[in-house]
Amino acid sequence: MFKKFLKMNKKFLLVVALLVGVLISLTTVKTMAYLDSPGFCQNCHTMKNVYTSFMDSTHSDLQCNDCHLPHKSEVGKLFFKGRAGMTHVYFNSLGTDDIPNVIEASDRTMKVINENCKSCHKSTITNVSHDAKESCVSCHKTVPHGKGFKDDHYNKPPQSGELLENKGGF
Amino acid sequence: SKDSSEKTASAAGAKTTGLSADEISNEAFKDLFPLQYNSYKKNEKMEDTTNGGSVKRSKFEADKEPLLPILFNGYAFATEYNEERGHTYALEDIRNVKRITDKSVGSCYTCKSTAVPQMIEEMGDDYWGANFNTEIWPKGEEMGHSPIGCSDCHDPKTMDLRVTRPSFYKALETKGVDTSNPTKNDMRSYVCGQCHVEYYFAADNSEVTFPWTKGFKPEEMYEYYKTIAKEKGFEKDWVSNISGTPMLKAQHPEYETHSSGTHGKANVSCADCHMPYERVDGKRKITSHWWTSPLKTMQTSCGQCHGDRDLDKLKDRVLEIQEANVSALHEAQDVSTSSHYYVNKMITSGVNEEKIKQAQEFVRQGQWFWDIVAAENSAGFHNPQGSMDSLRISSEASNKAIRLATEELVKKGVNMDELDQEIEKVKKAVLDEKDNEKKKDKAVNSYFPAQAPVVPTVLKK
Amino acid sequence: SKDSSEKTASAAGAKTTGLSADEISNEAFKDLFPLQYNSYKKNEKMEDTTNGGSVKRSKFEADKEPLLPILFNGYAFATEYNEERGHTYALEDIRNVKRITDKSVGSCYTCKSTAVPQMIEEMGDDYWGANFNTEIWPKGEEMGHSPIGCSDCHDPKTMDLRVTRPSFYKALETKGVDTSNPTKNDMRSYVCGQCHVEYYFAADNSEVTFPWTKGFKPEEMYEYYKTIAKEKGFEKDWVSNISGTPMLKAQHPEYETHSSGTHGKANVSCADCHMPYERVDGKRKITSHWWTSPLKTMQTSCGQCHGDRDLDKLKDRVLEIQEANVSALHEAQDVSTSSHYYVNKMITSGVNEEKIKQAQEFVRQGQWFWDIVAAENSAGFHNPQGSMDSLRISSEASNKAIRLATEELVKKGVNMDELDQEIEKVKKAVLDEKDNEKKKDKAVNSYFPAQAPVVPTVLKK
Ligand code: HEC
Ligand code: HEC
Ligand code: HEC
Ligand code: HEC
Ligand code: HEC
Ligand code: HEC
Ligand code: HEC
Ligand code: HEC
Ligand code: HEC
Ligand code: HEC
Ligand code: HEC
Ligand code: HEC
Ligand code: HEC
Ligand code: HEC
Ligand SMILES: [Ca+2]
Ligand SMILES: [Ca+2]
Repeated sequence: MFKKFLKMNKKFLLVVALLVGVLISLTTVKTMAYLDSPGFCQNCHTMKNVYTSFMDSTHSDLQCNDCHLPHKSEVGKLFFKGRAGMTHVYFNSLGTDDIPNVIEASDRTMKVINENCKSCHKSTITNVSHDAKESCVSCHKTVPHGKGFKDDHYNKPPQSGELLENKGGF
Repeated sequence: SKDSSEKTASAAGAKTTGLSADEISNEAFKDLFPLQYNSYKKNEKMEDTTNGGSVKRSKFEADKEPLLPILFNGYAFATEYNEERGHTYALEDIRNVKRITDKSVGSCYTCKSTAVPQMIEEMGDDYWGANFNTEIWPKGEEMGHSPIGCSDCHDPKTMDLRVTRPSFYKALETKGVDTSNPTKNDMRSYVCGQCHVEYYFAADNSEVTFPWTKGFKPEEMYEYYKTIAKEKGFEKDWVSNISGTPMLKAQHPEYETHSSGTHGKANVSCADCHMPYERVDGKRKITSHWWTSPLKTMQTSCGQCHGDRDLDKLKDRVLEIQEANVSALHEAQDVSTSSHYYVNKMITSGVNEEKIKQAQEFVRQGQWFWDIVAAENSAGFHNPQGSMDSLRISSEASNKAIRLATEELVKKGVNMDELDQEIEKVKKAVLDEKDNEKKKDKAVNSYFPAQAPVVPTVLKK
Repeated sequence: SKDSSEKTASAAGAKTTGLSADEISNEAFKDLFPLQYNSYKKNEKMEDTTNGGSVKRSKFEADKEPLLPILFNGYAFATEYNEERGHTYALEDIRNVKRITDKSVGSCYTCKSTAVPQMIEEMGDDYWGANFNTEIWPKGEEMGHSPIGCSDCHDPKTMDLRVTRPSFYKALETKGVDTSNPTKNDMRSYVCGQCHVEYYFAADNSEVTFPWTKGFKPEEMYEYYKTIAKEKGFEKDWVSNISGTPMLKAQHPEYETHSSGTHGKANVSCADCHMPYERVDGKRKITSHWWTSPLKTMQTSCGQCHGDRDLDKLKDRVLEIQEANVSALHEAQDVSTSSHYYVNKMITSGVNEEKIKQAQEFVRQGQWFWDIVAAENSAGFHNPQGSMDSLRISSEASNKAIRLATEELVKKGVNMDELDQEIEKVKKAVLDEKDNEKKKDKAVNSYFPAQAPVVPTVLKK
């Protein structure tokens, strides 16, 4: 779905992404920070678990985009952000029927993330050895979302009436 | 405590569905919860997977368990026994199955209909033993029963999950489980554990009872039947028509098997796999109410936790686990079959009673330990190691019967090669019979005459 | 490709250790890689876990596998057979074990010493069959061998991982695996797969050979021995002194078992668990070179992948898997023991040769299928379902021997109760003997006389 969308709208997307980039670069530093933050992403990733499992992880002090955007150059970051942002917005407005049941990091995302792990953890992973597998998360499965959807509230008695509140889905 | 006061608060008022606490019709929930209701309607779909799925097929077919008409001979399970399918068919299927006779009891109705909790409330312990055809079924129809439905798992007013079949908590308590404050995670398996469990009918009042006091493992349940159930007067489900053995019939122990297996031990619940969150109607997420093979919904069912794995490969892994299980099951059933016929021959050769009894005890064990695996519906996936262990114990026990019989038969001068050939012949006759209902009749012949007393008409399982 | 050019570059010059390509002394690496070297020295530690660990203890002890002196009777494994321990002891342990005799061959040295690759280079195929005591060992000492060391897995110049035992790639290739371009992940298991595998000595030149052409499963390796190995002249490792059966001895199939099991199928490598990254010397991170039970290092070995689980509970799960495996193993060994003695009785009762042969084939199968599990060192953890399946097959086969023997023995008028009592007696005599080396002598007596030809002095495994 995602690929198809990209194909169909490549030009459109490029233009919009650039536009968004320009627009965004004009806004304040504070807005930029907000756009990287758990609070912002959480607006849509109401698949709560990505957020909740993140929030009780060892990385909860980070911004989502410390991992999810490339940090090599500011331009690359904005471009990626624009593209990702636009696809996300597309899915959440026009393309809601196409949203997958289980959101999975794309191959591209995985590469970006891996670079970010490496760059933060440069000192510990390069001093002797730490590169056994293709990606960091093949071992660090639970950093930072890997605890699955089963956050702590599953281990408590249910709240009466909660299912009723969720009756329309969440 | 905070929890319980919150409970009271919401139960007391504010938010409820507006439905009556006694609502048992699924359709009453339709307009309030259209997404879940539509999802529930998917249970009508029928599609098979390699080892599971939802097509109503006889278990006697060649690629399933073709020796069953021999192994259950003398019992109604040798007449008709099908693969299970969606919850929506529960009433239709019990209504039509040949295992229901004029002597069947109310207990049979327990896991099929939304009317049950209320009936139990009204009738008390008389419910269990009441006549299925003349009393229970008509009463259920009159009450407007649905096949397994919302009210079986939800409180119709608050939609809170609840356990509606009393046997479940009763049995957990004998096992020492504190049932007063289950977690959300517990409830996501408890609602299934009301029905997807091994059970028997208590000797005194036919009450549905789960044999868990000693534990969930096949050997622990066997021990329960040998001691506790026996002391209370329950000795057998039926007598084998081949070996004259007083037998136990095992039934759908998904809850027990899962709880002792890979995922259960890791605190994964039934709903995690069989009721995954899914996105419907745009971006709304609901709990799927299509109880079916998770192999049809790998992405939502397994992807949530195994996102790091290639799901096609993960499916191959499941099939590999199942294939090992199914072929071991077939072998165990084959040895078990031989053990029945060896004992048949002991009887017709006039071997001493005591020896026959000993051999029958092994036949009974042999069958229990494969049946508890065969009756479980995941083809080994819910507990790969445990199921294989049970098949190992089965084979060991059946072989002990064979060893014992061999000694006595040879002493009586029986021609053992001929015996083995006759076993092959009779198996072939059963396999060759095309009419599933008549297969059982081919399991006895002049060489292997029927051994059971006249078939008991009250079906105990 | 990019990878190989990088490899060449580093091999060619720029960055090397400065060590000779032929360096085989562990101590030569000490100053260059003090962290790894120190970690390696931890292999000297001796500490047991519930089912594994590093204490040199006899496998014959009561809590281990007390029936082995019967089951390996007629073979040197009935004289001395110990639990394995750290790599640093490999030379000391082979030097002292009673299984090494004046007829032992070079092949025995293959998985113990860093001198092996060079010896093979020098001696070619003569290495395998050369005399252990008079030729190979003195030569190794002279070359300055180390017990299993850096150069066994690393190229001393580049420290690239490498496979140094030719049998490994040879065998993988018969299985159709392309060995030309292994991934890093592959290499992290391949280096272990050189030694932690089932093997036999080729009939013609005693070359260490892995029976993998048909696959890694116990039944596939058994099939290999029945066909391919047999065609090439290899029929047995020894003849059982109890049943006169030509037997196979299984050995440490960790690689095969792991590859067919839960973790192997999920692409987890040996090094992931047995060589986890660890932080030493302040904040430097290294690959642990302490090959030991991961239950001693759960946090680093398991914690990274299973970060969502309580590690104490995960350990309990391991123990549970192992407990099921070990108790099933003991049962399989018990039936196997009976099958040996039943056949012994067939021989002494003058049963027809053909029947004895048939029974012996079952005895051989029965033993193979438990031995491949017993010889594997994870007590079932590396493949819980597969190991249990093998024990099931074992029990099935041993019981077939028993069934067959029973028929013939009764025909000969043997008192079967007496036979069973004598088996209990002889087992007790073995258990009661305190001197491990003498246990084997208690396994035969006047009721069960020895059956093997004079013990063959060339130990084939
Ligand atoms: C420390 C790095 C890091 C941070 C911070 C981080 N993520 Fe992720 N994220 C990852 C990794 C790694 C994956 C893919 C691996 C996986 O499946 O768990 C991922 C995957 C995802 C996915 C795809 C779903 C999935 O589980 O594969 C979503 C959606 C996501 N992240 C959203 C977020 C949001 C929203 C935040 C902030 C609240 C966030 N991430 C913070 C590293 C991070
Ligand atoms: C407008 C709503 C919305 C916002 C805001 C949003 N996302 Fe998403 N995101 C989505 C949807 C819908 C998908 C699923 C579509 C897909 O798989 O590409 C998705 C998918 C993803 C994925 C998995 C696909 C991939 O590209 O790897 C990641 C990772 C992710 N989001 C991270 C983030 C982060 C980090 C932020 C905050 C900077 C964020 N999202 C903000 C709606 C949103
Ligand atoms: C922006 C910087 C940053 C990025 C990007 C980042 N980390 Fe970290 N990571 C940290 C910090 C800071 C800590 C220490 C947090 C603590 O222990 O309280 C840490 C701790 C850790 C730890 C040790 C604690 C634990 O949870 O076991 C692991 C493992 C780890 N990170 C893995 C990863 C992986 C894998 C990625 C990429 C998916 C990643 N990190 C990305 C900054 C980062
Ligand atoms: C980790 C995932 C998982 C969990 C947890 C789980 N199951 Fe299953 N279940 C499966 C799989 C996979 C199958 C095999 C389906 C197939 O062969 O097509 C299966 C099969 C079944 C079947 C037969 C379905 C069919 O297609 O015929 C039933 C009934 C069942 N499970 C009930 C339960 C119950 C009740 C529980 C909890 C006590 C449970 N399961 C827990 C994954 C799971
Ligand atoms: C404790 C709950 C419980 C009781 C009591 C119970 N069943 Fe069931 N029944 C189930 C479950 C769960 C299934 C689906 C799993 C399966 O078929 O293995 C099922 C499936 C069935 C099916 C469809 C598949 C088949 O077996 O042909 C029939 C028909 C059926 N039951 C009849 C009966 C009869 C007759 C009785 C009384 C003798 C009875 N049930 C008692 C729980 C129960
Ligand atoms: C066999 C048990 C069972 C039956 C029958 C059942 N449900 Fe559920 N239902 C569940 C479980 C389990 C959950 C998840 C609850 C949780 O996680 O706390 C659930 C959740 C829900 C929720 C909460 C929102 C959501 O999607 O998670 C609604 C609403 C609901 N069910 C409606 C219905 C309706 C309507 C019916 C009848 C058509 C029905 N249920 C039948 C077990 C059942
Ligand atoms: C009130 C009893 C009852 C409850 C509660 C119940 N089941 Fe069932 N279940 C049945 C019966 C009966 C059948 C078989 C119906 C038939 O074949 O006619 C069945 C069939 C199934 C099947 C097989 C579907 C197929 O396609 O073959 C699955 C899967 C299943 N149930 C899962 C669950 C799960 C998961 C839960 C809990 C969330 C649950 N059930 C709760 C009685 C129940
Ligand atoms: C709620 C989480 C969860 C869900 C959903 C889940 N699993 Fe698992 N699975 C686990 C855990 C936990 C383990 C045990 C190992 C571990 O701790 O990672 C496991 C182990 C396994 C294993 C290893 C067992 C073996 O012997 O190879 C397989 C295979 C597997 N799961 C398949 C599946 C399949 C197929 C599904 C969907 C039908 C599924 N799982 C759904 C959490 C889950
Ligand atoms: C997922 C983790 C894991 C992987 C992968 C794994 N092992 Fe193990 N291994 C274990 C555990 C756990 C034990 C049991 C230790 C105990 O009982 O104390 C064990 C035991 C052993 C032992 C016996 C250790 C002792 O204490 O006596 C050996 C030897 C061994 N493994 C070798 C291997 C080899 C070779 C491979 C790869 C082919 C491998 N293992 C792969 C976890 C693993
Ligand atoms: C293919 C590699 C290989 C060959 C060839 C080999 N071994 Fe070993 N040996 C091992 C491994 C791996 C272990 C550790 C695992 C175990 O003991 O099960 C071991 C352990 C041992 C031990 C210590 C434990 C014990 O068994 O008492 C001795 C002694 C030993 N071997 C002697 C020998 C002798 C004698 C021969 C020749 C007949 C031989 N080995 C051939 C790989 C091999
Ligand atoms: C049985 C095999 C084996 C032996 C013996 C062995 N190593 Fe290693 N070594 C490995 C593996 C596997 C790795 C991890 C390589 C990878 O992940 O690519 C490794 C990695 C290393 C590294 C890279 C840095 C690190 O810590 O990951 C160094 C340096 C090293 N070993 C030194 C030594 C030294 C020095 C010795 C002898 C004392 C030795 N090794 C013996 C298997 C072995
Ligand atoms: C050159 C042959 C060889 C190689 C290569 C080798 N091993 Fe071993 N391993 C042995 C032998 C021999 C022993 C037993 C030594 C003894 O008992 O004297 C052993 C013992 C062990 C033990 C048991 C330690 C204990 O405490 O009981 C473990 C664990 C182990 N090896 C793991 C590995 C792993 C993991 C690898 C690869 C990274 C590996 N081995 C590579 C030959 C080898
Ligand atoms: C083969 C498995 C494996 C892979 C792949 C892996 N790690 Fe680790 N990692 C470990 C283990 C094991 C530890 C625990 C070391 C300890 O606690 O001593 C660890 C610890 C860490 C820590 C904890 C803090 C520290 O430095 O000790 C960080 C951060 C980390 N890894 C980051 C990464 C990053 C970034 C990557 C990808 C480049 C990565 N890891 C890839 C196994 C792995
Ligand atoms: C490099 C990753 C990795 C490491 C290291 C690892 N595991 Fe696993 N483990 C897995 C995977 C993958 C599965 C299969 C299920 C899945 O996909 O989550 C699994 C499954 C399991 C299971 C389920 C099998 C069952 O039948 O219950 C257990 C138990 C388990 N692991 C224990 C351990 C233990 C103990 C260790 C350390 C000695 C360990 N694992 C190390 C990745 C790993
Ligand atoms: Ca089905
Ligand atoms: Ca050991």
